[in-house]
Amino acid sequence: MESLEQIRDRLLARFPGASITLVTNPGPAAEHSLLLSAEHARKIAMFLRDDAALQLDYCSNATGIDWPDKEVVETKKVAVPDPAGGPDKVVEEKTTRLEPGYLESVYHLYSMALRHGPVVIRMRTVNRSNRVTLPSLTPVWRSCDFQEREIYDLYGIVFDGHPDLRRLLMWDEFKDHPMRKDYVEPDDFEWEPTPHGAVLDRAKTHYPAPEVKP
Amino acid sequence: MLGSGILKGLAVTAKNFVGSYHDPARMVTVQYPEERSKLPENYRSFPLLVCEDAADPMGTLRCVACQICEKECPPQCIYIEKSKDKKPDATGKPQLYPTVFAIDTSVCMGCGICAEVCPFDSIKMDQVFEVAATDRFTELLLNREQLAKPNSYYHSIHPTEAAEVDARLAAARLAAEEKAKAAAAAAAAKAAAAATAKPAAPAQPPSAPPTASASSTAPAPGAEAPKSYSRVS
Amino acid sequence: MSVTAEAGTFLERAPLVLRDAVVQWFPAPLQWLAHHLITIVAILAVFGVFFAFTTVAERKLLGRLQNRLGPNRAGLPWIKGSKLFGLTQPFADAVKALTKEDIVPAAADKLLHFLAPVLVVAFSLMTFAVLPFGRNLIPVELDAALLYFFAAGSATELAIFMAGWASRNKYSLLAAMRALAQVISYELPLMLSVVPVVLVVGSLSTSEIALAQGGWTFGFLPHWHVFTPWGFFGFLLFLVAALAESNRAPFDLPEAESELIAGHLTEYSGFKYALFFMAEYFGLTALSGLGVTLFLGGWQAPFAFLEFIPSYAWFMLKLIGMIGFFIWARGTLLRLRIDQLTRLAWQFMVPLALINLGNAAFWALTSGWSGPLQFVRWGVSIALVVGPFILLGRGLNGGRGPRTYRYATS
Amino acid sequence: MIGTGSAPSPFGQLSGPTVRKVKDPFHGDLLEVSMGPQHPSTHGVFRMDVTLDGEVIVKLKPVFGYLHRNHEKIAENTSYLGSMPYTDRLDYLSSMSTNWAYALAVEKLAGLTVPDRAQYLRIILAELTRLVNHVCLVGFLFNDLGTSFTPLLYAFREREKIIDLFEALSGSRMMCNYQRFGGCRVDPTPEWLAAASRLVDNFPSFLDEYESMLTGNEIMLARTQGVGRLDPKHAINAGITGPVLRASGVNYDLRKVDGYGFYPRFDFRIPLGDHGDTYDRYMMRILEMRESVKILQQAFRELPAGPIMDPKAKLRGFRPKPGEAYGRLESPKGELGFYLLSDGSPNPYRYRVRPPSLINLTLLEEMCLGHTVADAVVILGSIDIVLGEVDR
Repeated sequence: MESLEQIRDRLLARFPGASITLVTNPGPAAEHSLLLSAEHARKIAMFLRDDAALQLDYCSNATGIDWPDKEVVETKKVAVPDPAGGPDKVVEEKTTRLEPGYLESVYHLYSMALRHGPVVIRMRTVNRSNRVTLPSLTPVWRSCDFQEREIYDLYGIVFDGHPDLRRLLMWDEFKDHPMRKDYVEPDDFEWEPTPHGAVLDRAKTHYPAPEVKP
Repeated sequence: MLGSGILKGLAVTAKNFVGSYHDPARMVTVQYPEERSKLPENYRSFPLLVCEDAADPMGTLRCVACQICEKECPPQCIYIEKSKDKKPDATGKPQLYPTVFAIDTSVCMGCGICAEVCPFDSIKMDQVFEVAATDRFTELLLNREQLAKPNSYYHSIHPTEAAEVDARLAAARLAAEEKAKAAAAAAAAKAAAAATAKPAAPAQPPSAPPTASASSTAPAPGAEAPKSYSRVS
Repeated sequence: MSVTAEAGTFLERAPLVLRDAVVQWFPAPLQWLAHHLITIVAILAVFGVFFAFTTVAERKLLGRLQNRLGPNRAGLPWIKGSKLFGLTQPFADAVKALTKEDIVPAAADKLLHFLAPVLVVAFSLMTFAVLPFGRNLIPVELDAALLYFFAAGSATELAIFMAGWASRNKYSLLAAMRALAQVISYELPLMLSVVPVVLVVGSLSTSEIALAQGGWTFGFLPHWHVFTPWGFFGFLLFLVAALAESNRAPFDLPEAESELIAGHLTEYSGFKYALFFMAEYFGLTALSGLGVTLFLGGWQAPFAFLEFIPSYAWFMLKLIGMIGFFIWARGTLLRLRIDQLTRLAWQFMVPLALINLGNAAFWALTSGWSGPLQFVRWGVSIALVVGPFILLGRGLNGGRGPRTYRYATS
Repeated sequence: MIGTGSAPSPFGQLSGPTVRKVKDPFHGDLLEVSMGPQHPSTHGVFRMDVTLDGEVIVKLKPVFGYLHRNHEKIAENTSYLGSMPYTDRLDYLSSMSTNWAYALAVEKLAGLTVPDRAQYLRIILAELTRLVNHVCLVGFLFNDLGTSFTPLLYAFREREKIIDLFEALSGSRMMCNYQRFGGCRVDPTPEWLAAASRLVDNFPSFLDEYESMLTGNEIMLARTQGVGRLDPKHAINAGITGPVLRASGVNYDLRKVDGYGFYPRFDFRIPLGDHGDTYDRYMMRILEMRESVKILQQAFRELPAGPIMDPKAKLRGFRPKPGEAYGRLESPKGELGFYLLSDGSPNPYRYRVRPPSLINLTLLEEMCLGHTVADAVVILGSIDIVLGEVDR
């Protein structure tokens, strides 16, 4: 299989308007990925599937990732002129900047015909609001059907063009998206008084334990 | 011919019918409460805490309340409170001990990770699987008195593993002893050297006597446990 | 019914003598009533107990087929630790069924929902009336006994339909429809498999049919119908049709556990459920009894020197054997689909039963052949059975068969 | 939701059949049945909203989530090691394979190597798991086909012998929690290996008997051949993997394609079906078990001595470097993948399971359309799902 850079270059030549970025993976696995812009993603996916040299006919895995808003602290060295006329004083100035978060969907593509892979492609939403959309790749790979429904369910990415976008695992009336990092479990989640979850507190309140019958 | 497959199937079931009367490879059923199949040595159910002395389990717990198991426990069913004071452990080093050690066995899934990560060979997996209670909120929350089992019991359920652990602990104790001896010797030498200059200070071993059994030096369990936690009355 | 007890061993005569003795206690105008009541009570008692032990036998037999022990714990409640090989299990089950809450769905048709289990037991019990359980031991002597039997027997399916419809449950509804399809399909082959017997014997009366199978060829081969080509084949057809008629595996489509949960029984609980269960076993027993009567020589002993054993014991033994076979088949076979079930009936069993009818006619016409012609008679008869069986079987199989597979090494 | 929003039922509200009027007067009414979550043949709490025309399925919608416990969220709040026992509970019939898949992904993420003996042990246990899983599947499939538990209990009898081995080795029958990052947890004793080898040698005779019981049975052939066809083109596009895919004739087995572990050292073949129907899917399992026996026999012959853990692997305080990895292997049900994203902390930042059971259900509706209720149950049984993995 050609390298990811070659694929990117070929894609850029084929789809001139698209923005395709190589995202490197610093870990030992070194499975780098291509970040696709949302508007061209489905066309690119079609190309990847049907291209004779790639034939990525099999989308193994589709998943979402949540990257919450992050406060980035930047330190800048600023030279402050000394009012006394001496040499400039170098002062470190801290600025905090809110880096907006985003939701990401990642697809692992393989070729069953040519037995190569994976080619990892990813797409990012603009922000983390509730109606963030990405193009659905289900028309390209049917295997994304349930997986995109799951991403929609758990992360709240709305997939445009998905034939049947409903919640997959949570019930239909459920409101939140539980896999987001800022998800807060509702208090009345389990109406039954159960020791699960709050076991640590319970251990404190319930100690001493009852008498052990001989 | 139509029907031959059916006849073959009937023959197989007939064979199994006859076989169930004489062939133990076919008849594998065990009449459970009366007959029991032998548990393999590696079998694990719920955790237990190993103590050295059955007579004084609370005084001789191997647990030093390091809380590693608490952190690693996947369902978070362990709760530990450290002691304020220290007492000597199996190797004779003064260590903390758990004033509270509770495992909620209604949450515990018996994965054995606590036993695996325990660096002090204190928490091990029991083989009691007939655990039943009438109340799932309190009776299955085991405290340290219920969890503590003597080393001899541990030997009876996991003989191979317990022997390894004992050998390891003995080696550690020996090393500690030698270290203490060396330290004592060094201190003595130092003291002797000091004594030549200033013959006043007597030599003092740096730690509690390692040869002494842990149980004899440990304070009585009821005495040191905070009042609110003492169950035995 | 012949009232006079014939000569025979005491045991052979015992049931009739006992009945006549009890009848004598009643005043003469009531004797006919006492006579019939005693018969009814005897049937209920004998086959009630027989039903109880059939259930436990089925469970134990299935258990052994599946390398399990089966129920073996229920003993006597007042003796601690008694087990009795689990033989008291059915009584414990009965107590459980009686004490369970009876749940009727809110949307159900209450009347039909109640009537269905009552009717199903009543109809299945009615079939016992015409079975000759032994020499002269037949509750009602009817000339058209076989017709009566089938009329009563197929009515049980209507009760099943009633149960399925009245439950107002989708699964029950599907089961009810299946039951109807099944009864329509299998009444025909069942009757057609019986007609050769009627043809050869020349009577619809079950006691006559049983009597006609007495005697031995060469002194050891009984004159049972199953030992003739047409009889053997008719017996096979009868077995399959009886399985379907009594809703037993592999034809338990109305109750199909893996598809329809419990079919028409889904909304039944407690004693009503037990009644359905009872009716199923009564139906099974009655059909087995009919099979024994028609093909396996009824109450006739297999060998002349064994005739000292009373006739009803032989009947019971054969009955138990047949029920054992049904249990064995249940432990082995898998269920057909409803379309395959009807196809099997219409495309395979009905034509074969018709051919077998012709075969029986040939057999009846050639009864005078002897010497080498006897071999010709047997040969022609067997060919008439085996040829169509293989041809139709091939058609039914429709090119299905074991396949060979290819392998990849990389 | 299907089944609730339609015309008022003529039978009342509680359990009456919801009959929907169809315009075509010659077509009759359709019956909407909710098969599951309490149904004997949905293999757990799976539900199918089925619309029936008579007994023929005209629409089928799978409904998931009744066993959902957000395994992925739990794993993101637990250490890497702490997720290992949870993976047992994904596909609880084949926990050894699931363990390995997770360990494989973590090893890829952290760059750990696995000693030779552990590689062999993993293959032994994964193949034993394959036997357990397939033997269960076949038993359950026959139960769905309407046998009175007999084949299922024969299958469970053999499964019992194998999970007794698992218990003797790992301490638990089903929740093995055996694999570790960079090796295995317990080294088997020679007695265990001898017992396992004996069992494996006896396994083909069991398979022969099992096959002679029902493979050639006419009812079995009629019920399975031609039922639930799946053509390879759609199967590939729908991401269907494992024996279900190979029954459609696609030669794609990760043991050969990826050659993970020491599988390239082993001599085995991949059975392939030509029809893609239920019978082929059933036979794939039987034939794969025969090939697994070959792998196992070779593994027992060649098992080397040596350590079973990578000395670099740390049990406590395991923190892989930032990065991501997707590890996948051929579990008995298909391609089981774990996608892990590390941010350098002790807990995975993103932990994702690619469940073969769920994705193999993608084409369930297409496979069932036009067949009857009885077939739907059998088709579902032949796909081989475990709800612990479907719903996670």
